[in-house]
This record gives sequence, structure tokens and C-alpha cells, in this order.
Amino acid sequence: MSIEVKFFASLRETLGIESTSITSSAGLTVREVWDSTTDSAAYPVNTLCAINMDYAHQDDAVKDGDEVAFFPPVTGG
Amino acid sequence: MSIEVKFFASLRETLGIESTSITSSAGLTVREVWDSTTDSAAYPVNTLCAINMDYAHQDDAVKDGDEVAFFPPVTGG
Amino acid sequence: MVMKSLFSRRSPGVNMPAFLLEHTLNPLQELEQYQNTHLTAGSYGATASFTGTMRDFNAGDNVQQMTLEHYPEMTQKFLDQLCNEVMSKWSLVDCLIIHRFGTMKPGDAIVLTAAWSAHRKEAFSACRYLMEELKARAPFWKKETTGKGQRWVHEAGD
Amino acid sequence: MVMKSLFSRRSPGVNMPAFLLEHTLNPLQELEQYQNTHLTAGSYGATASFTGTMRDFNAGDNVQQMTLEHYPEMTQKFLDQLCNEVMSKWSLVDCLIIHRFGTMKPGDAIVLTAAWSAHRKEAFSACRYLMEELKARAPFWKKETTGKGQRWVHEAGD
Repeated sequence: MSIEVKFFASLRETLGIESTSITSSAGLTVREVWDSTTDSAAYPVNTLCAINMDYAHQDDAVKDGDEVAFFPPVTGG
Repeated sequence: MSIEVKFFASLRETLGIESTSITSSAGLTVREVWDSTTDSAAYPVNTLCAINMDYAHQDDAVKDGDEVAFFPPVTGG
Repeated sequence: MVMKSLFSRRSPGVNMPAFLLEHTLNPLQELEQYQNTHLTAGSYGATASFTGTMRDFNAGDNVQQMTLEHYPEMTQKFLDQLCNEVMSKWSLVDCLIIHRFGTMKPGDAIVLTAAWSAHRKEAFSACRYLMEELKARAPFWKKETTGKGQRWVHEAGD
Repeated sequence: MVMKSLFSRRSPGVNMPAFLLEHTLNPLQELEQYQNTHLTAGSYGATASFTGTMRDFNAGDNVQQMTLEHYPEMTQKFLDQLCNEVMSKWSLVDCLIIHRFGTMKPGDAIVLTAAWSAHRKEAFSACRYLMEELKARAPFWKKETTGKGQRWVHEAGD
């Protein structure tokens, strides 16, 4: 399966990745997507994640074609 | 002493008095001002009163030169 | 401009920002005008405002017109004290009340309240408190004209 | 007019009244414009609105500039869902969110929220809820430029 992965704000800068994609023959969780795309970098406390533009949890399963995103706590408004 | 007395809204219409003044040689309470100016008309429940543009109570004492006002519950905003 | 004359009545530090207005109230224009002339950009982070507008329907009847009676000196004094109260109760940069009186039609703005502060909590709380106090205690009385004639409104609305 | 193009993007009944905006936000003008084009005078009695403005001071430092990053598709989806949520949670005539992104200066408006209803309670509550949810959950990230350089803001402000 093929997964689109995006990083935002300080995570994007720290990791030096804005977006990437991965393919995998096995099922993956969100956290496994992180590990695959960041070379298993430490997962900062408070990191938020989304699947297809909805908030998700680290251990949620990802499907083929999903877009997964990682970002720090939000600071809008 | 001389007291200026005003009535507002439905009270003004019911009593047919907009403003009047009374003189008295004795000390008066707000309620006694009402009685003097309305020929002792019934004092409607919920009637509000003010002395010199501040909310007051029926049994508050009135001084020479005060302005006393009576009005129904407020409905602004 | 109506608003320039309205706000020029305020001497800074003397009068409170509470205005009684007989002619048409354009709440957002007056809010912007007040903000441009009395507030410093960058000095506040939060602006909460509320506009009360005359509806064309009340208590089951179409309302064609409304007259808002007030007690001019007491009403002004009440609004001034209310501004003083919110300015001391919350940490605000400024606040504003503009209230109509006289005759108005459905769709006309009746009242504007606003509060400016560094953070949103104070602005929201103060703006709402202004309205709650106005509704509960400000000396105004509404008389509506419906198809059935004129009637005094007996209870402060929600 | 900027605002006409902004609001014309909304197809009634299809899109929710939530707008992301890269250029300057004139909150009160946009609020008035939206109200004039989407609301019917006399149909609502209460309008509550809130504007969040960039301050020139944060966390002990003068702030010269701020860049607001967002996740365009998710941010729009979040705002749309938030409008849906408040419209179903309270009895409202309408609501509005306009949120900036990109680079802004002190004094610039960042966000506008508004709610229209028959009575003030619903308008105040919904307007405040929109802001609380935006602050807590909307995908935006602030990066400030101060005299000391650039820094990410790590916590949602008050």
C-alpha cells in the first residue's frame, strides 16, 4: 500500500521533511508510519497526528491511499 | 422640603402623570412620596424607584431637593 | 459623520464610553470608528462585541414598530457606572456601550456592547456582563406596535 | 471588493461559512458584508462577534511579525465541521469564521468568529465556543519574529 505523509511547523523544520510517501506490503499504524519516514526518530510528547485530515491516534491503522500528518500542538486563533 | 417626582412608561400612562413636585414640612419616604403624588393609588408589585437617578427602596428617606422616580420593570437591550 | 460627533462628546478620562443615541445605529461602523479613534493597534488581542437588533416578531405577533422610552439622566448615569464597573472588574483595555432610544423598525440595531482586552476570556466575560446588566437594570422601556395596537413589553427578553 | 469574492465562494447549503484568508482581514467590514448578504434583517435579535488581533508583545518580547502556518485541507475541513457543530448544538440563524494564514504584523486581525440567533444566550455561547475550539484544535501554528530571531509559539494563548 501507498501512504502520503506530511509534517508541519516545528516538526517539519526539526525533521527536515515537509512531505514524503511510503509503500508497504504490511498493514501499518500511524506510529509505524512515523518510524518508517523519520528513521525511527523520537516521537515528541504532545505530537498530534491525523489520517485524511481528521485527528487520529498513534495506534490507529492506516489504509492504502491514506494521507497521514504529524504536527505539534496547535497555536491558532 | 421640595421633591421632584417622575413617572415612566406604563406607570406614567396609567397614572396620567409624567412629572410633578410636592412640598412637605415632614420627612418622607419614597413610598410616602408615591402616596402623596398618586392620591394613594395602589403601588403595583415590581414597581421600581430611584432617588436622584440611583435605584432606591420604598422605605428610603427622601431629602429636600431630591428627584424621585417610579417606573415598571425595565425592558431595554 | 454621525459617529465622529457621537464619540467626540467623550472627554478622555472624564466621561465613560457609554452613548445614548436617538438616530439610526450602525453598530459595526460605530464599533470600527470607535476602535480606530480610541484604541491603539497591537495593544489588545481580543475584541468581543454584541449587537441587539429589533426582531419583526415577539410573543406570537408581528411587530411593526417599537418605541424605547428612557429616563435620560438616570439612563446615562447607569451606563457610565456600568462601564466603570466592568473596567474595574476585568482587566480591559476599553469598553463601549451605545444604546438607542426613540422609535425604531424591525431590523434596527438597539444596542451595541464591546470590550477590548489582552486575552479573550476577559473580553467575552465583560461584553456579556454589559448586556446582562443592561437587560436587567438599565432604565429603558419598550412599547411595541403590532397589528393589534400598541403594548408595553412587560419582561426583559432573552 | 475583497469580501465579495471571499463570500461568493460559498454555495448556500453546500459549504459552511468558514473562510481561510491570506490577505488582510478587516473583521468588522467582513462581518457587516456577510451580514448584509446572508442574513435577513429582523430575523435575528442577537449578534455576538469576536476578533483576535495580533499583539506587539508576547512572552516578554516585542513581536515584529508573525507567520501562521496551516494544513490547508485539514484546516478548512476542521472549520467546516466546527460550523456544523455549533449550528446543530445551538439554535442559531447563522455563524461565521474567517481565519488568516500567512504573514502578519502587530495590529492585524487574525480571526473573526460570529454567531447570529434570536436571543443573546445562544449567540454568546456559540461565538465563544467557536473561539475555544479554534484555539484548542484548529491546525494552525504561529511563528514569531522578535528582536532575538524567530521562534515557534509552543502553547495556544489565552
